[in-house]
Amino acid sequence: MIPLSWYLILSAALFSIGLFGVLSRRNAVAILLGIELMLNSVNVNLAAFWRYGDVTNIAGQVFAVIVFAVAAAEVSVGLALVISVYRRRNTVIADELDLMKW
Amino acid sequence: MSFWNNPLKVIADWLLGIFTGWGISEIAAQVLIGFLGVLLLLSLLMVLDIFLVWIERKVVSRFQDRIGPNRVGPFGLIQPFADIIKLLIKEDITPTGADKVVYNLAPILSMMSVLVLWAVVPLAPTILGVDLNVGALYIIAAGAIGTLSIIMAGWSSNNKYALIGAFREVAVMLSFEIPMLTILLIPTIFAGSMGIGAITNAQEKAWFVFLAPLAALIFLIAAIAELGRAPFDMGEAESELVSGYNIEYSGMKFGMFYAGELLHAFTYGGFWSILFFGGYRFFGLEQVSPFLAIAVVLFKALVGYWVIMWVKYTLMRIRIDHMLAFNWKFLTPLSFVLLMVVAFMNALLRGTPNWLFVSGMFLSNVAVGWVALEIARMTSRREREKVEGLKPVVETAHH
Amino acid sequence: MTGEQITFLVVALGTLGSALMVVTTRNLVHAALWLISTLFGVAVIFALLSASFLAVVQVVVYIGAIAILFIFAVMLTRKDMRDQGPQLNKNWWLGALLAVLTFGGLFSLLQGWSGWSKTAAVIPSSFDAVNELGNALTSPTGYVLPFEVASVLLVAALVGAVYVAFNPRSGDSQK
Amino acid sequence: MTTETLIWLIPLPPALAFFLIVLFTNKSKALSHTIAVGAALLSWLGSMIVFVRALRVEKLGEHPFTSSINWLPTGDTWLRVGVLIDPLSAAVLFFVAWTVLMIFLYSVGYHNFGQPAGDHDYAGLPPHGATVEEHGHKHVVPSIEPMYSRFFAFIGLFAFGMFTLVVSDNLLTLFVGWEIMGLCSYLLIGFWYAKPSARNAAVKAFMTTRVGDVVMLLGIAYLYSRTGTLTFREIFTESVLHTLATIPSGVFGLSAAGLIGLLLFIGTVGKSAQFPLHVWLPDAMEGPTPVSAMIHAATMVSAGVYMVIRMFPIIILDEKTMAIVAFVGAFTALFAATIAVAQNDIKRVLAYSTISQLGFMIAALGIHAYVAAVFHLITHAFFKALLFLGSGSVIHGMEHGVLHTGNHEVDPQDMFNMGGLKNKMPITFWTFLIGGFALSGFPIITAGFWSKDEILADAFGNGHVIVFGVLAFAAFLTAFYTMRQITLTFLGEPRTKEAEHAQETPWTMTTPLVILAFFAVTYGWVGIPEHFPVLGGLIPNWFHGFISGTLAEAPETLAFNWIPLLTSLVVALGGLYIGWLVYRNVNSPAEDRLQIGFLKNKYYFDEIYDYIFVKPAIWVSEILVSAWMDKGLIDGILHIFGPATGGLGSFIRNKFDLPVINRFFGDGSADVTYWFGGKLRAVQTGRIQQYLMFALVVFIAVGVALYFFLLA
Repeated sequence: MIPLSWYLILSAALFSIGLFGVLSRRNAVAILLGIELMLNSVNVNLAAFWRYGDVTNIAGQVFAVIVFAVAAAEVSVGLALVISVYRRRNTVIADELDLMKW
Repeated sequence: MSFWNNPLKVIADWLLGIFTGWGISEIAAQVLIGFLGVLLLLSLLMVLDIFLVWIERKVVSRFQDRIGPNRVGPFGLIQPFADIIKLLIKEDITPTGADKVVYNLAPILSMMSVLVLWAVVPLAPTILGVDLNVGALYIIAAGAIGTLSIIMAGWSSNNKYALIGAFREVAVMLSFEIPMLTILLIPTIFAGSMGIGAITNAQEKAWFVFLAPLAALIFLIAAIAELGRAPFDMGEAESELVSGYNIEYSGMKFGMFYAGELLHAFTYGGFWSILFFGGYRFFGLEQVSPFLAIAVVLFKALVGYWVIMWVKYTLMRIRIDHMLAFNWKFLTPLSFVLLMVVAFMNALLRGTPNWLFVSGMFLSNVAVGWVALEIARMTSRREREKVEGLKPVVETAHH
Repeated sequence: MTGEQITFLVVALGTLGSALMVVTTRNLVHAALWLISTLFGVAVIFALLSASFLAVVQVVVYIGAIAILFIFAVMLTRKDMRDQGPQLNKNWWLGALLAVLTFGGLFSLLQGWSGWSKTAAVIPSSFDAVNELGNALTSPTGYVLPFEVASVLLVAALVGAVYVAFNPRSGDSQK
Repeated sequence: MTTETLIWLIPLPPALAFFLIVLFTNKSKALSHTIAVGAALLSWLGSMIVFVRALRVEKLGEHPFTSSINWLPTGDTWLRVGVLIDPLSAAVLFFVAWTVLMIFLYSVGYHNFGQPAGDHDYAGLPPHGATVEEHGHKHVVPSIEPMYSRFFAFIGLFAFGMFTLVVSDNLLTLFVGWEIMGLCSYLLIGFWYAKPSARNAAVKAFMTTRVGDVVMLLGIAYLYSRTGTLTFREIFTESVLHTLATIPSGVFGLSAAGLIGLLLFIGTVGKSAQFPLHVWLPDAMEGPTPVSAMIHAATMVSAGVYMVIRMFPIIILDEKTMAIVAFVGAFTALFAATIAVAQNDIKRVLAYSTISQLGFMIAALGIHAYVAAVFHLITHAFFKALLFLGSGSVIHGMEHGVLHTGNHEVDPQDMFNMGGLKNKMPITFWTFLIGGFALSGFPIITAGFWSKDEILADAFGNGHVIVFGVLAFAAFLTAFYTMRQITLTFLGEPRTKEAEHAQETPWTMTTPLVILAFFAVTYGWVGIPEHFPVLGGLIPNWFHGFISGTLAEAPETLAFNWIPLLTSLVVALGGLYIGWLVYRNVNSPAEDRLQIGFLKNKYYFDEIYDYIFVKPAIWVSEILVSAWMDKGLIDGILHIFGPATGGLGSFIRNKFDLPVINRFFGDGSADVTYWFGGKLRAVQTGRIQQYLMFALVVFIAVGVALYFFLLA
């Protein structure tokens, strides 16, 4: 029997690793990779709370499914933006895309 | 309960007795027996795969009006073994600049993506790896791993041809996954479950091909595209890409791609027959013995495989943009419409006598297919007129 | 230690290790492949949680579509694939600190929660999660509206992505 | 398929046909009418199956076919929608399905399908004919309607509304169907929208029925607030009815039931063109004739009567309401009949006749003659549809003559331009004759006799002598103007060249006439009273037994009485004979002594309404609201703001900004801001990850602070 805490720790760790990726990677694609990790950790949480709460209340899985859809939408638009930026600026390094600075 | 009626149970009980006799705990023994079962299935598949090479070569030669392998062994039956020996003793080349780990992982994944499919194949009423309640989705999921192996192979080879081939192949596979997934929902609607076992059981009254012939056709087309075989073999178009994503592979690694492709085609033939042609059902034969049921499944899968081969060796290759346009502008909308029509008809005809249900479904399928073809014909004529201009009306002679 | 626990630990460690490789490895294609490994691990976690639908969808959607998209994107921005410069920015230590802080914060917060070491109840045999999920997603008293909104979002994202990534010059040259 | 499912499906085909035609097949005329007629045929088939199954059920009134679903959540409860087939709706469904199918078929011929496109036809005007060359010389033939597909789309939607109304088991969906028909009526009356008269008629019809509909909606709302349900079978339970009958409404001393009944009845007054909201129906004749037949004779106006019959258990609860209903019905019956006598337009005569006959039904309801009202509703639908289609056929034939002579001055609808059409258009003549006799109540053989006789018998038997007298006189007038119409149109010699060249219409138009004529005769035979001399009991009085099952307490059959029978014989035969006698030699309006201005101009109702409602409304909107309030008052106020603000602004600038700010403070504040900006801009690195880090740092800091200072 696995206690709920294990899943929560796993998901918290996955989230933190994803956060680190988002904050620290230079490449925009890699930042999106980090975001994917964070979304996945959320899904682990949702599934775990569904399983450890009232099983007949399927809301946890429903939310997870919607997170899937949102993640797919986010990645498609995000990557399209990255490619578009690459075409115009010839770089995907986030730090070099600082047109909006003072 | 005899061996003839339920062989797996008998063997499992026997092995359990032996293992517990050795002092292994019961749970561990169960796990061990499970592993042994998987091993048995996989080795049988591998052996089958070897003979698929022979079948493929024999059939293609017949299509091309020649005899095929006939020297090694009776009817050339031993030929595949000779091929294997040749592949094994070839030099194993890894190109410079290749990503070694990925390069070596790709053929394994390719083979694996095929083998995992057999976990959900119901060979007989009692012989079924796992009765996943999401079996239909599982097929697509395994296909995703195949996609992955191709892109890994193409990228890691450090070769332009390989990369272009992989790109094309993956684009095709991703696109055709959509109509396939949509069509898989149609047997799901009929059976009320995504489980492959439930789908097979639901075909007791009528094979789904009689309910949804159009769906069966679309599934076959999408499956051929997933396989990357002619006429959708743009990924390895020899005349322009030499050999596509597996160009740098040699020896047994190439052999794995090759065998994987054959087994994949055979497996999709099997799924085609399971989803639409009743699986192990054949006029009550499956009730007699599981062995007969397995024979029926394999026979039907071979028939499906033969149809795929037939298509491959008689049709020419389609250009990549035509192929994708065909999918996105024709097959995908058509499968969406078909799904909606089937769902609607299903709700409408629920509870009606069987003959009415079957004929209503059949007619609605035919109607959808006919309308789709008419629309396609109309648009293609318009396109052609745009390119060629209107044909001058032939002047008829005055009298 | 039961078999389930061992399985969980192995998978979880594999998942976290892969995740670490995703954020640290230099080669972006490798990062994407490690991501696939992570996603696969999460799929196994779903299976452990008896959420079979989620597990399969995770493979179909994430590995079959999203990860492949990532690899495509990496290859289309090929100049950076072999970028030998630093893969982390100047403030990576701050990022690491924040990540650790987040983890610690979450951990300490959750630890005080009463359900921390809850165990799972047995799922009744009559309960079919896939069936229930399907009903919940399509019943008017369930989640049909969010479901539809999500599908509209997907369509919008699809159109937007095509528009954003479409190169008018190459589009013209085709004709 | 279960009967309940089938009932749900009956209204669907026409709706689908509407969408298919509008969205896809607008260009293909043949495809459009195939879809529409096919849909009507499907609905007809479903209706017939349901009807036959309904006949087989014993005590259908107690165990009707019904099924319903939750539709709209209203707090804790649901508004339910559903279908219901009880004897009443089954009988209504029968005639609706038949007439709708016939009219769909008729429209194909009426709009000249198969003819060439007109020379200078354009959308919004009736077709003017096309010139074709045949055997070397040119001649003009009828041309196809330019908006052919649109017509079929509209009538498809209309049929959907009617079927919905008939099969619905609650007032809500009934009202939905009702309003769909109102919309279709508007669209179809104004079908030839380039004609100003058609436009005006459409607006008039829409606005007039709106008055009734709004009141009816009030009634529905009041009913819902009192009972919490709109489903018929839930309302018509003893306890609910008892509650409704005992609560006072506080208006005119009526009970709640009485007020609800009155409000709903006003809806019927609008829809069924009863006095005083009758003015729209004659003008509605501007639409194509199938529309007149379908909407304004057979189905839509019947829907008004159907609704009030449906709500009969509520209306009956209050005697005052019943008295109003009886009065309005009887008055309308007589009043409209007197107008009809002086009309010259073939369709307008029929329009006033429709109003008059609807008055008969309403009056019958008002005197508790429930079954008689339903009976007359159904027989009337058949013969009035027949008459309208017949008149359309006549007009069509006349148009043929007009096209032949090329003299477009001749009005093909004026009866004084006709005459002698009997030999030119035999099928039309005989069917029209049957319809006309049915309308007049020609004894024994026609359906109209049996239904009208039953109303008169009920009126007499229940002691409503005044109503009886009024209705009998109206029936006399009915026979008179019907015979006048037949004589002027078909008998005698052709009065114009056009009439000489009139031609029989194609089979698509004559087939419906024949089928409807069949029903106009035979439908009466299912309701012959059992005590009728000689004939009574030969055919069992099926109709009475079937329909009375709808009510909780079946009304008993009246004993036979000679007085009403003799009365109806006398008025019918006498009216017909006098009509023939008077008009056999009349050849022009000048010779017609009944062309009194008062009757000819419909008692000046249009003019009165114009003065009382239309002119004041135009005055209010144009003078009061637009010119005075909008342009004068509101614009005036707004125009003050501009100069006022401008003045204030220049005041502040000159008296405060320039001297105080600039003089005293100089540009110090700007400098300070600039300096701060220069220092702070270093934060704006343009790097998204740094922004995210700042946000996170703040977020974590605030979170920690909150946690420790507030929670702990």
